[in-house]
Parts: sequence; C-alpha cells; structure tokens
Amino acid sequence: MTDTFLIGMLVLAAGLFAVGLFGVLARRAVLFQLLSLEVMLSGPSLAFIAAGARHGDPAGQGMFVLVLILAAAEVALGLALYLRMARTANVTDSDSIRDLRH
Amino acid sequence: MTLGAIILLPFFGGLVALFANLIWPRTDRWVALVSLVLGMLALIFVTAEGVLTGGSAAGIEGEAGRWLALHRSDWAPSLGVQILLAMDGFSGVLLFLSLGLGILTVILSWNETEKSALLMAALCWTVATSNGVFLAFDLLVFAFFWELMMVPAFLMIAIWGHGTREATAIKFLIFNTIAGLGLLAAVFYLGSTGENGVTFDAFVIAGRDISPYVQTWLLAGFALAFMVKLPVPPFHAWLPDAHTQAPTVGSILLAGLLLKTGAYGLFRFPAMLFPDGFAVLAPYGLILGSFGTIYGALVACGQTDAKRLVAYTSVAHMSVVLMGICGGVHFSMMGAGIVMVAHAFSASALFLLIGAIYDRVGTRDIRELGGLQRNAPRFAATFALFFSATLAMPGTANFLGEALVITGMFQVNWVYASITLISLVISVVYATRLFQRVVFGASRKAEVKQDLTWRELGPILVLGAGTLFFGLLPQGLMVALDPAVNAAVDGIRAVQK
Amino acid sequence: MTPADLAALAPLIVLGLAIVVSMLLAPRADAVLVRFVAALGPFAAMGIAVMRLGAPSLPVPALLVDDGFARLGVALVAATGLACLIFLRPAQPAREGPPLMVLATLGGAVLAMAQHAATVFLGLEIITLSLLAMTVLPRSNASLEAAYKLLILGAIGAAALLLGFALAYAQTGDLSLGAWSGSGSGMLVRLGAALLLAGIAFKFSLVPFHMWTPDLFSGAPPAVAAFAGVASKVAVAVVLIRLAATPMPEPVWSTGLAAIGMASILLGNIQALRQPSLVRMLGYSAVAHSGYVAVILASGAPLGAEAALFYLASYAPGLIAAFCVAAGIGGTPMLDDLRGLIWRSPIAGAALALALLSLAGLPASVGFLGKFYLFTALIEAQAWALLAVAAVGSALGLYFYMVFMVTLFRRDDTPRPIPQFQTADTILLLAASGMIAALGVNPNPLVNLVRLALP
Amino acid sequence: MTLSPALILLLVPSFALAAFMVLGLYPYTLRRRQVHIIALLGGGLPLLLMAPLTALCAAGHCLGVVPIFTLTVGQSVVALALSLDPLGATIGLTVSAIGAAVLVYSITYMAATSLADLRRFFALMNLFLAAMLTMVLAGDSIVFFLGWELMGLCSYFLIAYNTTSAESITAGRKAFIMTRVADAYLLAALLLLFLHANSVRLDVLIPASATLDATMTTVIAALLLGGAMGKSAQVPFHTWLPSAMAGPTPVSALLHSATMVAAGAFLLMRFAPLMQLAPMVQVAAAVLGVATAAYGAMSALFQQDVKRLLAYSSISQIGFMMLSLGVGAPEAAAAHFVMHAIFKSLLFLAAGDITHGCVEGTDLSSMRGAWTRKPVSYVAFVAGGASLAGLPMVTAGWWSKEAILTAVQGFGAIGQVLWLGAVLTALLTGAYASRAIMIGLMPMRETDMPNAGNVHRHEAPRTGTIWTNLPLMLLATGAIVAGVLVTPIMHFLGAEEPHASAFSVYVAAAAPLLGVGLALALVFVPWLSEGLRNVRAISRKARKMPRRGEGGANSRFVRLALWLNWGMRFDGLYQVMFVRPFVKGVRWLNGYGKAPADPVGTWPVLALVWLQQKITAPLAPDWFDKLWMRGGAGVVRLWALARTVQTGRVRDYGFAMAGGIAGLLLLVWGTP
Repeated sequence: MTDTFLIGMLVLAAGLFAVGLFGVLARRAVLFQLLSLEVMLSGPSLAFIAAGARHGDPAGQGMFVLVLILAAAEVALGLALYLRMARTANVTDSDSIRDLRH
Repeated sequence: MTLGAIILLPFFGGLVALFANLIWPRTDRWVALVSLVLGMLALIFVTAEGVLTGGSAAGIEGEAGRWLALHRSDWAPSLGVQILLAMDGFSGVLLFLSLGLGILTVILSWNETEKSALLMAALCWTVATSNGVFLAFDLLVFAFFWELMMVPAFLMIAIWGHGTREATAIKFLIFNTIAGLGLLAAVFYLGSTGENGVTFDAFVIAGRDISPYVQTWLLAGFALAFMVKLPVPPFHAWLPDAHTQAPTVGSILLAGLLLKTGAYGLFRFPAMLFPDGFAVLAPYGLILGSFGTIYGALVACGQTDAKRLVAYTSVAHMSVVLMGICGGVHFSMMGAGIVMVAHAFSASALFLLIGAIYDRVGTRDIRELGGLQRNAPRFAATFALFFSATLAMPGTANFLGEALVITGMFQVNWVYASITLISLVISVVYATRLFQRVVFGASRKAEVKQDLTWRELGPILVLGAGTLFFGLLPQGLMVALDPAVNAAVDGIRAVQK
Repeated sequence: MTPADLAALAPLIVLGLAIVVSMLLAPRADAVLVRFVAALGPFAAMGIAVMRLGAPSLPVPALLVDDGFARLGVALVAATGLACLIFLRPAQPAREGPPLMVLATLGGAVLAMAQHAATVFLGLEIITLSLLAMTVLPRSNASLEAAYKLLILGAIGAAALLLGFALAYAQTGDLSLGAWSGSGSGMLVRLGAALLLAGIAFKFSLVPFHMWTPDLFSGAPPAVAAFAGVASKVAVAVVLIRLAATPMPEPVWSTGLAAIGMASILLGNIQALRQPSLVRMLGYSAVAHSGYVAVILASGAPLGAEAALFYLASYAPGLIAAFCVAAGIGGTPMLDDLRGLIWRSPIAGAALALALLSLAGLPASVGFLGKFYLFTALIEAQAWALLAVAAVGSALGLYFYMVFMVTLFRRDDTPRPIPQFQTADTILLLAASGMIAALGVNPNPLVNLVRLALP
Repeated sequence: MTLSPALILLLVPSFALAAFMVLGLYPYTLRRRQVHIIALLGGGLPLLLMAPLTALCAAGHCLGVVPIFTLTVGQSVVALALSLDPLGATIGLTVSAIGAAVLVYSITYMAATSLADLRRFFALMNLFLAAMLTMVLAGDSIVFFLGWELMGLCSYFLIAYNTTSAESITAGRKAFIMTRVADAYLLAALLLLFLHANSVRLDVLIPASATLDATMTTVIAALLLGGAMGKSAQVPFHTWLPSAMAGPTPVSALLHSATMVAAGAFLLMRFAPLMQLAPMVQVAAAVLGVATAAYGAMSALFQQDVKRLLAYSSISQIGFMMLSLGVGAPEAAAAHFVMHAIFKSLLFLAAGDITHGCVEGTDLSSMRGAWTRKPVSYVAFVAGGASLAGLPMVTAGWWSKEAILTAVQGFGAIGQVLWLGAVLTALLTGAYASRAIMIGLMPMRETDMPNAGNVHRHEAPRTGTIWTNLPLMLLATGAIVAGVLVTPIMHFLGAEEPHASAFSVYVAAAAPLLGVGLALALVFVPWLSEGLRNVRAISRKARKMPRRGEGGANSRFVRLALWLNWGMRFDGLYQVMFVRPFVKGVRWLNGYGKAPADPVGTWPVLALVWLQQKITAPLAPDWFDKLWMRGGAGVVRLWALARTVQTGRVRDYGFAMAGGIAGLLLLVWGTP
C-alpha cells in the first residue's frame, strides 16, 4: 500500500465524515439524523483500517471493531430514544424538540 | 495551636451565638460568654506555659526568652502567607485586656433585646479580630485582621447606636479604610520585594536591609493607619462622633480595644521593621503628639456631651502614648505601654458610667445632669475614682504611665516634657468640669434616681481594681512589657549609633 | 498479571464488580440495598486510589497507566460518583440508576488511566452512554430532549475524536498517547490534533462544543448533571494534562485550547449573566469553569497541572452541593423558588450560599484558592491576555452568583414548599459545606493531595 | 511579726486610710455613733503611734528608711519607702495632733449634717490625714508625690463639700487647678532628680543633688520652689486659698491653714540641702516670702470675713516660713510650722465655734459678742490671736517668729532689708489679729442674734460640748506655752541656738504691740473707722471700686483698704490673664467663634470635602456612571443576545460544533 493510496483512503474517510456531518445538520428527521451518524462514524473506521494496513499493524483493525461496537450501541440507544419520543410526544422532527433553550 | 485558639474561640463563639437563638432561645449570651471565657483560659494556659518553660524561641533568632509562645504554620505557601502568631508580654497584656473587656461587655449587654444574637456576635468578633491584630506577625495576616476589625465595630455603631448612627458608622469606616490603604500598600510592597520570593514574615522582613528613604515612606504608610486608629489630631475627627453615637459596649470596646490596636501597631512595628525611617519620622510624631495632647485636652474642656468629652480626653491620652512611643527611650515607651492599659481601664469605666446615666435619664448633656452625689452614692464614688484616674492622680495606673512618659521626655527634650506637664494641668480642668457637673449640685432636668445595679457595679469595680492595682503594684505589668520595650528601644538605638 | 498490575487495576475491578453485582440485584432486591452495594464500588475505588497516591507510578501493559494523575483522577471521579449516587433521583421506579452511575464512574476511571487511543475512546464513550441512560431515567420530555441532544452531539464529538486519532495513526502508526510527540510537524498529525481537540472539547464542554451542557443540566436529574460537570471533566482534564505533557503539535494545540478556553469563559459567563434557572446558570457557569481550566493548561505554566487539578477539585464540592440542593427542591428551581431559602431550610440554604460563594471564588471558601491558583498560574506563564479574560470572566461571574446568593437571604411571604432532604443528602451537604469552609481556611490538605499526584 | 517601730511607722497612715475605706465603702450601713468612732479611731491612732515614734527619734534612734517594696523600671530601681527622721517626726507629730484635734472638734460642729454627708466628710478627712502623713513620712519621691497629690484631691472634694453651693464647687475647682500647676513643677523637679540620681529614695536623691551642675541645680530648685509656692498659696499662686474658705470650718482648720497649705514649706525643708546649693533661688524664696508675708498681712487687715482674714493670715505666716527657708534656716521654719499649726487651727476652730449658726455666716460681725456668747471659745481665740500676733515672751508664736527674724538678720546685707520687711509685717500681724479679737469684745447687734426659732440655725450651748472644748483648750494651752519647745525643736533638727542682738529683739517685741495700737486706731480714730465702714458697705453690696475722690475725705484710704480687701485684685488679674483667654480659646475650639467645632479635626475633613466637590462638580453629570450604566446595559443586551445562541435545536448545536471543528482545522491550515 502506497502513501498515495493511504491519502486517498483518508480523503475518502474525511469525505464520509463530512457527508455524515452534513446529513446530521441537513436532515430534520430523527431517523435520518441517526443514519447520518452511522455514516459519519464510518469515516474514522475506514481511516483506521487504511492506516492499519499502511503500517501493517493490527491495532487499526482493533480500533475498527471498537468503533463498530460503539456505533451499534449508539444507534441502539438512539433508536430507543426515537421510539420513546415518537410514542409519547409523537415527534419525528428533531427541530420540534426545543423546549430546552436559552 | 493554643495561640490560634485565642483568636478562633471568640470567632466561632460569635458565629455560634449568631445562630444559637434559632435552636434554643436566649442562649446567645451564654455562648458568647463561654467562648470568651474559654479564650481567656486558653490565654492563661499559653501564658502560664510560656512563663514556666521560659518561652519559646523557636524560629526567631537572637530573641530567646522574649516570646512566650510562637505558632507558625503554612497557610498559602505559594502566596508567601503563613500563619505566624507570636506572643510576648506586651501582646499578652493586651490580649488579657481584650478578652477581659469582651467578657465585661457581654455581661453588660446581658439584657439587650434588640438583635441580641448579632450584638453578641459583634462583641465576640471585635475581640477575635483585635486578638488577631495583637498576635499576627505575618504582615498580610495582620493587615487582614486590621481591616476585618472595623466590621464588627461598624455594625455596633450602625445598628445599636444613637442619633445619626449610620452616618457616623460610615464616617468611622471611611476614615479607617482610607488609612488602612497606607498599611496595605506598605505591606504589599514589603511582601513582594524580598529576595527569596514573596514573604510577609515580619521577622524576616525585619532582618532586611531597606534603604532609609524607602523605610521612611513605608513607615509613613504604616503610621497613617495607626495614627488614625489611635487617633492623633488632625486624624481624630471620627472618634468623638463614633464614641458619641456608639452604644455603651461599643464605646467601651472602641476605647479599650480599637484605639489600643493603633497604639500597639505603633509600638511594635516601626521600631522593628523601619528603625531608620523611625529615626526620621519620630520628631514629627513627637510634635504631632504634643500638639494632640494639648489640643485634645483643650477641646475636651468645652464639651457639653459627656461621652464626647471623654472621647476628646482619649485623644489627649492617646497622643501621650504617641509621644511616649516616638520618644524612643525606655522610660517613655514603658510609660506609653502603661498609659495604654490604664486608659483602657479608665476610659472604659467612664463610658460605662456615662452609659448607665444615659440609660436612666436619656441625656448625656452635662448641663442638664447633676446631683449624683445626693441620689446615687455608688455612682458618685466610682465616678470619683475614675475622675482621679483621668486626671492622672498618683496611685492610679494613668499617673504611673504619664509620669514615665514625662521622665522619658525629659531625656529627649525638655519642651515635650513641659507640654505633657501642661496637659496634666489642663486635665484637671476638663476632669473637674465633667465631674462636678455630673456628680455635684442638683440636676435641673435629668435627675438620676436609681443607683448603679450590681451588674453594672461589678464590671466597674473590676476596672477600678485594675486601675488601682496597676497604679500601686505595677511590677508585674512592667515585667510583662519590658521585653517588648527593650526590643523596640534596642532597635531604635542601633540606628542612632 | 503481576500483583502490581492487580493493584493498579484494582479500582477498575471493584467498580466492575459493583456494577455487575448491583445490576444483578437491581430487578429483585430492595432499592436501598442496590444503591448501597453500588456505592461500595466507588467508595472502595476511592479508598484504593487515595491509599496508593504516593506510590511509584508504573505502566500497565499497553492500554492503561498507573501514575499519580491516574490515581488522583480515579479518586476524584470515584468521590464524585459516590456523592452523586447519594442524591441520584428518581431512585424508586428506576433501579438501574445506581449501577449506571457506577458505570459512568468506571468510564471516568478508565479515562483517567488511559494511555492509548482505545482506552481514551472507550472511557469517553462509557461515560457518554451511561450518562445518556441516566438522563432518560425520569422519562420526561425534557430528559428525552437532553438525552437526544447529548446523543447526537456526542456522536459528532466521538467521530471527530476518532478521526483525529486515525489521522495521527496514519502518520505514525502508533495509537498510544505518546505517539503525538516526535513527529509533531507532520500535517496529518496536526490535523489530527485539531480534531482530537474538538472531540475532547466536546466532553469538556468548551465553546463552541458546549451547547449540550446547559440543556443536559436542566433536563437530566441533578446528580447526572453534577457527574457530567465534575467527574467527566476531571477525567478529561487528566487526559488533557497527559496530552500537554506529550508535546502536542504546537502552536495548534495551545492556541486552539486558549482560543476555545477564552471563548468559553466569555460566552459561558455572559450566557449565565441573568439566567433565572439555577441549574441552567450552573450549566453555563460550568462552561466558564471549563474555560478557566482550559486556559490554565493552554498557558503552559509550570504550575499548570497542579493548578488545573486543584481548580477542579476546589470547584467540585460547590457544584455538588448546589446540585444536591437543586435535587432537594425538585424540578428546575428558578430564582423565585430560592427566595428566602436560608430561612425556610437553613442547612440547605447555608450550603447553597457557601457553594455559590465558592463557585464565585470569594475568600474564606475553597473556590477562592482555586481562583488564586488560576491567577497565579496565568501570571507565572505571563499570559496576560488569558489573565485579562479570566479576570473579566470572574467579575461577570461574581454578578450572577451574587444575584442568587442575595436571593437566598431575601425574605418573602409567599408560602413555598420546604425542600425535602434525606439524611444522606443532609450529610452530603454538611460534608460539602465543611470542605468548602475548612479548605478555604486551610487548603493545605488539598494542596498536599494534589502535589502528591504530580510526578 | 512583732510590733517593731518600723511596722508602727507603716501603720501610721494606714489607720487613717483604713478609716477612709470603711467609711467610704458603701455597702456597710453605719449609724452616726459608729461613724464617729471610726473617724476618731482613724484620726487618733496615728497620733498615738506617732508620739512614741517621735520620742524614739528624739532619743536618737530615728528609724531612717523603711522600705515598702521595690520596682524595677528598665535599669532603674524604684524603691518605695517611708522614713522617719527628725523633720518627719516633728511635722508628723504636729499633723497627727492637729488632725486628731480637728476631728474631735468636728463631731459637734458637724452634728447637724445628714449621715451620708457626715460619712463623706469624715472619710475624706481621714483620707487627707493619711495622705498628709504619707507625704510627711515619705522615704521616696513617689510616695511623697502620692501623698502630695492625694492631699490636693481631698482638698478639692472637701472645699466642694457642700455640693449644692456653686461657690464652693468653683472654689474647689480653682484650688485644684492652681495647685495642680504647682504640682506640675514639683513633678518635673522630682523626675529630673530621679533621672539624675537614678533613684527615687530621698536619702539617695537629695545627697546626689550635690553632683548636679549649677544650671540644673538652679532649675530644679526653682521648680521645687514653684511647687512649694503653689501648694502653700504664696504670691502669685495664692488666690485659691481665700476662696477655699468656702469649705466647712474644720476643713479650713486642718487643710487650709495648719497642715496642707504649709506642706509647701515642708517640701522646701525636706529639700533644704538642695536649695542651699542654689543661692539665687534661695534669695528669690526669701524675697517672695517676705513679700507674701507683707501682702498677706496687709490684705488680712482689711478683711470683712473672719475666715478670709485667717486665710490671708495663713498666706502671710507661711510667707514667714518661706523667708526663713530662703535665708537658710529650715529649722526655724519647721519650728514656725509647728507653732503656726497650733495657733492657726485653734483660731479657725474657735472662730468656727463662735460664728457657727450666725446669720452673717463667717462675717467679722458674727464675732461680736463672742465674750458673752461663747466665753470658752473666745478665750481660746484670744490665745490663738495673741500667739498669731506674736506678743512677746508670753506666746508661742513669738518664739518661733523670733527665731526666724534672728536667722534673717544673720543673712548679710540683704538680710537687713528682709528683716525690716518682716518686722513691719509682724506689726501688721499684730494689728489684724487684735482687730479680730477686739471685735469679739463688741456687743452683739440685734440682727445678729441667733434666732432660736429658725430650724436652720444651730444653737450650741454657751459653754459648748466636751468635743468642742477639749481640743480648743488643749490647743489654746499649746498656743501659749509651746514656745518653750522652739529651741528643743531646732536642736532636734540639728540647728544651733539662735542668738539675736538685743536691739533687734526689742524692735521685734515692740512691733506686735505697735500693731495692737494700730488696731486700736482703726477702731477708735473716727476717720479710719468711718472709712472701714465705707469699705464694708461697698465690699458687701456694690463690689465696685469707687472712683477717685468719691466718698469723702477718706476716699484714698477707702480705695486702699478696698484694694487690699480684694487681695490687690489678683483674682481679677488672673481672670483677665488666664481664665478668659483660656475660656475664649476653648469656646473658639468648640465652634462658638468663627471656626467650626474641633477645627483641627474638622478642617481636614472640610478640606477633603471641598477638594472632592471641586473635583466632582465638573463631573456632576457623572460621565463614568453613565458609561458604567451603559456598559452594564450593554452587557445585559449582550446576555440577551448570547442566550439566543442556545436555540434548543440540535441541528444548530451540531452546526456550532461543525464550525468549531472547521475553525480548528483552519487554525492548523493557517499555522506553519
């Protein structure tokens, strides 16, 4: 694996991160925001794998697994929250939950 | 840490007294009394220990045997502040005075009903803060207590005072705060200019070699604070008002304690920290003091308010203290120390008596008073005692002190001695004015019908016994004061050579 | 595993045990018992950490380190966890609360000992996720909202942190925190450092990553807020100190930290200025306090580590006491609810007054010495701009703390409910007040404790 | 502890002090009889103790110094002590004897007073006695000054004994202030001596004065003289004494004639060795002494009040003592002290008894008819008057005065002048003494009859009680026969027997007789007696000096007599010179003038206020305040703005974070 390839992969990872971030900022629907989070987290995952491959170090893959687990846990909690919100307050639009402000 | 207890016991006593009534009604005074008595016991313990073990010389070089007790612990090391408390005989005497007067005032205000808890707290805190002033040898801590001391006094005047009490309290505060700035500035300068980092340790600073010019300015800063507190004309304008408007216990603590802190500061620090500056400024101090003693006496001669009259006599007597200190010889400084103690007794007692009269007839105007002789013999007899003390009758501690100051003045300059003698003569004029207007004759408007109660008489007799005891058998007092006087005189003499 | 390793890991082990046992007990056993069992964990962890405070430091293979910072961090985190456990509400319907609080403590402990990207990440996430779970315990709309915000923003923060690590890893091939040194000038490392700072700043609630803080403080149970305000910050501060010790790519790190620190001080204090809600005010002021710690660390003062840890330790009892009172009052107490509190409930009122005094940094409270450390460190580093901002911030802070303080003493005639405190709460309040006052008079025990932790 | 003489010496003043304390302490309720007993014990025991001590001393076993305790002031050692030497013994015995006599007399005299006042009276009298004995027996300067000042204090309280009378209160204050001036001299002298000798013990201090340099000796001697003159009411410090007669008669008898007033002379006797080292001061003392003697005698001659007459006579007689001291004959002065104490107290007591309860008070007219009203007292008065006049050979006064005159004559050239003045004074003395005696022979006027119906009038029996008569008779005997003691006393004190030339003795013996003639002339020469009546009328009513030429042919005489009656108007002079400026100054300082009250304290405040106003007036709109308020409002607006940042929308929060990340990345990008 060459450095150029690594840079490419890193750019891709950054792109994924940026896209995910944009998704969180652009979409109002809770579900889509959660999905965007997943995309955003996949960026660092990719970067770890690529970097691990570049250095021939398994730690990168280890980090990938950790990130994956986190993403799963996060989404699980997020979905639970989503269900709760949808059920009790009938909310799917994240912009509408803004009781706590100022 | 017993030294700390002398400060902390009254302080926490006051704090507890403040809230004691919430838990159990009318316990505030007991709390205050017990805390002050415990403080007194701690002081007795420390003194006894110091006297029996020959004193603690730890940490202070070349002064073995002078300090009865010493406590040193870090407070904020990175700031250079430590808790450095030291007690020699001089501090010890003033501490006894402070706690004694504290106990006395608590007893006197036993039946106070208005905001009694706060009053008890203020009494305790006055004692605690002035104890701090008498003990602290870390200059920052000293300045801290010095500033803090004004708060309870301010409260006492502002809450339980008479007449224009708020304005008076503010006047008191303004005078002393502005004067305190001089002290603070000098302390900060001293603290921050050491070679080995920031330190406020007075003993370390005393060992420093500061140029005489700088010393003079620093001493001016210190002296400003002390002389306003003393007070010496022309810085005395707050005192008559404060005394007049303050409640009786406030006046007693003001005259007995707060003025003494100024004298204490003048006595202790100039000779210790700034001997060169002292040599420069002492002549001016003598001039100011000799002016003040005559001036205070003359103004006292024309007063109509009894408390105001006594307040001006305080000005005169404290000016004598200033002269004694600035004289810088053994006799005069010893005399100044004794006048301090004596004045605490006699002025407190006079304020107490006048306060008792005021409680009965609601006026302190000597033109309206009179006839104590006929109606209230106990009043008249005790009044006569402190009347003689005020005019420095031999046999009272006041005479002893003034005579020693005059002796010292003869060694310094005849002129000052003559001026002190003249003030002795004028003292008869104002003392007789007060005495015969109040005690003799018959009152046209304000007839005192009820004689002193035992609760009033007790403290007065204690004060009277003190006045006579130290006037007739002053050896103990002199032995207690001697090391401090010697240290000061040696410091001054070292410069003169 | 050597006995030394075992000793080093003991706090984590006891915390883990406490979590497992209390989790198992939770469904059946008495709520008080669960809480008690859970509390044993932090208590034991704190004890172990404090006892080993002076011991020589040693690296635990690969991921963790056992040095003075770690032990002090663990001790503070565990102590905070224990305190927050005491007033964690609601306790009855949600038995999972105590184990979750211990879990959060475990996260903090891991973070304090972290030496590797994986442990830093793991610690951060354990804290975030357990806080999330605790936040929704009341199941109110507010708590849901706060949790949702924390979730989304936390994920962004985590992603930024991870990307930062990944970029640095790409250049150096090393995931330990030491990796940042040596190749400081590489562009990837520097970009990574910026992202890492963003991720950490989120957890440290520095502007502009702070916005979840006031919302969480007002939406979550007070105990959770207190934990988020104290324990997680202590843990993150330890990481920050470690990172500062590994020379981070300069001037990115210092400049960035100083910039967001100053922004936090100013914005936090300004936003708190006339905030009528006690907990939101505390939220904004927590942002400002984070800013103070950040500028200490950014100034690069030799005293920095000591000052930062002392500042956080000094600020802890005040915040905990304030939240404990808020928990006793219930809901989100507003300025009006606090009117004359000191007359209605003297202990709570006095404790809150003392806490505010300490948070404002006035003399005779431990907070004063924290501020004193702050200014000394900044003067020592000759960071005059930071000093000026800190001074302005403190002055602003004085105002809003005093508004609340004065309100406590105001008398009013409207009948208001008397706050309910359990015995444990009262003891906690007294202990916190005692600490504020006693350490304010004599800070030496705390100073010595902090100094023990320094290398 | 055995009853050693040293202990007895310490006990001498103690009993009187104890009596004071018992009487003065309030809580005891005592009955009149008990008060009397305590007072008499306090007054009598010192005499009983002094008598054997004096005998011991006379036998050549004087005790010398008896230390009480020792103080250490730095390097100086202050030893407090009493001592017994011939001088102390002589004067001490005299004082205690007179004290006892006066206290005994007071029992009847003060019978009409209330119990509380009686207690106060006896308490203070006993305190005075204690103080005086302490001073006389003092072995060091501190105890000496203690006694000295306490006497002054007692004098104040006793003159102002009648606390409802403005006159007596004023008189007391006047006496106190004036003697205090003298006390300041004395204190200065004592302290200077202490500094020189480094000891307060008189037996060290007085010999040590020999080593003083000349200037210092003169200064100290002058200060001592000043102190003595103030206490002894010598010109120009004398004006307090006539006023002090406002006190009760026993007080006048004990304090203001016999003992306390003469304490100044005693002071100079004590310090005679020092005085003899300062010849200039001695001459001054002698000249002032004779001047005072003459002044007192002239003024006494024209007094209308028997007590004032006696007061001026005291001034005059102590002037003799001063003269004697000035010519270096302290022993003669001491002898005269003793004789004067006897006859002067006798005169006061007798006059007091005669005039007691009269309408005119102590006016000379109250003496009328004394021979018929109070024969015993009158006889005593005559004895005392004769002794005062110094009728040759038969009276005690003659012997002591003769001793003084002899000493004066031996004082060289200036002594002759002084002697002449002294003899002339003796002539005047004879005149005023016999004038008072003669008035006692005149019949009573109807208006002066004691009115038995008046409750305020105290009607004593014609013969008086034993309490009155016993002291009178004893003192009268003393006034006649004590002359035989003059030579022994002088021997006792260590002086040679006086030898006077026969001529001077004759002249001196003739002087009092001529004085009697002068008195007769004043009574029987119509021109003079008319003038005296005029004087009397004016001094009692108008209190204004008639203009020159007014009042007939004898106007010159009237004016002279009035002038002397008013003590040469020293009081007025002092009013103008001291009192008025002082009062004006004090009033000015207290805001009655143009200055504010307490100017020195107020001016700085006013100046600061003025300065502050000058500075603040242009700033009255308070730009800073507006700035601050605007700043404050700005901050609040900033807060309102800042809080809108917290929108509550999670997307906005995320946006802020994204911005933060971007900013940090840009920072990386922008820095090298």
